[in-house]
Amino acid sequence: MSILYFIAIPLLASFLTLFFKNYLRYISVAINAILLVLAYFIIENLPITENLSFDSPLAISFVLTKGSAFFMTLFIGISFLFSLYNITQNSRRDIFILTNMLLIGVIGLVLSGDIFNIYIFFEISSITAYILTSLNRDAKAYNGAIKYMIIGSIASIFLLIAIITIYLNIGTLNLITIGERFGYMGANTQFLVLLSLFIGFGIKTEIFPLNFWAVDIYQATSSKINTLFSSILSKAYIFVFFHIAYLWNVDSKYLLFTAMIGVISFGIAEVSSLTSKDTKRVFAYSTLGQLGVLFIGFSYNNITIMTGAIFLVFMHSITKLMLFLSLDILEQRFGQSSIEIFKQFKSPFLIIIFIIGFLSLLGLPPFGGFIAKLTILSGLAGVGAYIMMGAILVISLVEAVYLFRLLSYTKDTQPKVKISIPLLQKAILASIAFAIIYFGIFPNALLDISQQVASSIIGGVHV
Amino acid sequence: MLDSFNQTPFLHSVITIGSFLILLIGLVGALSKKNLFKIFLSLAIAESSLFIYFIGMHFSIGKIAPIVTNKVTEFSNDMVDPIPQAMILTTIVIGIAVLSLALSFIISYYKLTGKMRIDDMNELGEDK
Amino acid sequence: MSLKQKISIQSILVSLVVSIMTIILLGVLLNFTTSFEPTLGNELLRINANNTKSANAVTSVVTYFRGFDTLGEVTILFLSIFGVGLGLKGFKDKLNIFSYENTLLKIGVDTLFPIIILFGIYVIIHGHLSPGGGFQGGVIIASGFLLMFLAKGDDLNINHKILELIESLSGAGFILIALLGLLVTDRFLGNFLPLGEVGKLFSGGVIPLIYIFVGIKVSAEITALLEYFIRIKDVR
Amino acid sequence: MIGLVVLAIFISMIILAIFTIFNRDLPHSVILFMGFGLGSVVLFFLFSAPDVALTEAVIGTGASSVVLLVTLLQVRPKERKR
Repeated sequence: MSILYFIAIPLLASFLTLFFKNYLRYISVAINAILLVLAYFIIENLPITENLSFDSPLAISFVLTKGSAFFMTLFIGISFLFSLYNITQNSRRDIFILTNMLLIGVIGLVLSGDIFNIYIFFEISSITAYILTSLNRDAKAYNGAIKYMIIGSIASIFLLIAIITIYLNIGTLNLITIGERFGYMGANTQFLVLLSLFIGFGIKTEIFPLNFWAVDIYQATSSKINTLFSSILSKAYIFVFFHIAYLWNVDSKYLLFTAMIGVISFGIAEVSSLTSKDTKRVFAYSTLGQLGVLFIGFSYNNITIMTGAIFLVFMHSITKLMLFLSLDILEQRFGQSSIEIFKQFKSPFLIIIFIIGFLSLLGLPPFGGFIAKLTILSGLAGVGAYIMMGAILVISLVEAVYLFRLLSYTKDTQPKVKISIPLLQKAILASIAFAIIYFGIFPNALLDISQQVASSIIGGVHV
Repeated sequence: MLDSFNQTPFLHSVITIGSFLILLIGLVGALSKKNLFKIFLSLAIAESSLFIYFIGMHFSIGKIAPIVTNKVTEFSNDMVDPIPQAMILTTIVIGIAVLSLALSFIISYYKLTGKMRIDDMNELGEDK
Repeated sequence: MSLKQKISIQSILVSLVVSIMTIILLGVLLNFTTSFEPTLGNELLRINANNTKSANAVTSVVTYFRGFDTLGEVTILFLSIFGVGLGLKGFKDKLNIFSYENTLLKIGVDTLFPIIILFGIYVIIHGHLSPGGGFQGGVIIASGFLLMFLAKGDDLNINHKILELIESLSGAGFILIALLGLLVTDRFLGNFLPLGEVGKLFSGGVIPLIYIFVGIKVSAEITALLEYFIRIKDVR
Repeated sequence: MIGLVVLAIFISMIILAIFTIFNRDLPHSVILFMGFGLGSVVLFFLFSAPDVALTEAVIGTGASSVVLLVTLLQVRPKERKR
């Protein structure tokens, strides 16, 4: 079976939306379910390398390793839950096309084995993100979208500089061949390529010096859309960034640099969130902080730390999915998202969901986030990076302050508004919460998978 | 004397310095101008400098276009590399897609708020 | 200049990064040495004559060797025009602001329009023989419609439903060709048609077919794009 | 001769780019941008890239200039001067 069905099916569906306007919400669920089933069957015979139209270095190739398969399945799963959550609302053609396109973009990003093809999918997912940002069609949304487009265009210019430099110097676009010939480039040229890649992908992964715009984007869009940004998009960019770095065997100083950037990013995001008065901004800062931790986790060429990072990717994706969807329920009810709404709603179910989510983000037992942070910290102890360990622990305390502040608001004695949640949405949220607790208590199966994924990413493409 | 102007190294230096200056002008314009329209115009200029650089560096004196015609009957290494051309062709089309999307956003934003300058855009922020 | 106005920390950071970048860039680019031989392109030129039979090597790269990039590119164009429509549809359309009342122009456009369309079609179907192809020809056809908008004013109303139909069908056609290649030759976008002879109109296997679909799609999309932009938008 | 021609075109393109960006009148900027695009079309043609030259002429310069100009028509005249 071909890998290309993962791209072709959603693409065909979004081209043909005109013919089944009223059933789009069901079709969306069906497509995601089909893709999940396909992913289940294709995972048995990894790794797969598939050439498109001609032999490998000349034409584009797609590579499905344990690493990319894990990320692809995660994205399809989140997209499935998202479409299931949307099934209670009316069919919207824009949401259908944009979620499909986002899925195509991220699947292409993680699977493609050709740097220029990665650029194409980079653009597809960026343009989808711009349109998703503008979806509310008010001044806020367009403000965010325009800022996003300016910064995104700069990112793609830098990515293009990297690609052009690579092709001029070593005359190839295939990721594996570039990895073989990467040493032929002079030291300065390597530095230029890596710096351009860092700026290009760093803007998209919302990492410290380049992430001043990101929080505004989260504020500009509705919480439902933020789910896609936080759980899918940034994870795909992080995977591609580090996958390329390990594939090309880049200098270890570069990885040390990204680790430093990660810890600075974590610290600044968590400190900034203390003064925030908008729930979406608080969650956005928390996402930036977690992305910083992921940067630390991915930067050490060490299997234990990487295992923790992969575990954290999974945990953070589903946790943020749950939190943003719950926030979406509140936002639709109150019409705004300032932290004052935490004083006003009355729903024991949502409060439990928020508590589980926050504790998992903080990394407290018995939730999934605890296992992730524990694995990362023990790995850091193993390589003797005690300063980094201390930094992560101290910054986590800051994180605790603002998350508990939000929780304390729910105890406020203001008149409360009762929130009723449709059964399906309740079931989705509850099952995610259950998964967080389950993987916190019985983490071994997921840890095993994470370890295989980690060794695949560190070991290169054929493992 | 005039002969040295027609050598490939001279051509490549001209292309490198020229397109680098254009890239610089574009990026400086994008970061310093405040009008939204000008910002995207500057980004388009910066992007097209990369196209010129990429195509130009793959050309050297005497190479011909990679097309078989009545005069040139077979493909050979005297032709310029076709892959950069295909890549740039793709990128130009992506460029107009992004530019038109940005302009539609600018129109919508302008019609809603009457603002065209980036330092007037104050809908988002901590106290909003 | 406007640089004197308030400079935030962010712009300082960005300009710092850019300036470091430019210094390195100039240093690297001026020391540019010979490229790694053989590049992909050289190998490709060697095999192109036998494997695609397309006279234009750029076309065979765009539609065959890197055909998947073109599929992505078409997707990007589709997505961006969809986004433009999504944003601008929310406003109430008024008059065509682009029109220009002039008899000379009207008669001239009536004469020119078929020629432009014909030229566009020529560029599309000769994409594998001469410079040009689906993207260029598609935009040429759209420019014919642009002239019509200029001359006819509000008399000319293009139905967006029809444009969307053309767009979606041609996009689906591209993917179906690609999937047919997957079924017949076991490769996505693989060539399943006879190759023919270099320089003939019917040569190159699937290449002209793909470029025709791209041409139809691009012409419909750019026409729709221009149509969105030339109407005065008014806030509801 | 090609070296000198390329040099001349580059100098004029740099001047056009500077005037495009640091000009106060937006419609003038678009016209200058079209001149810039024309310069790059000639360069692509000189560099044996007729396909790219055609694409740049039709899409990069033609279609984008139309879109840019029509955008300016949507904006009040006061805003066109910056």
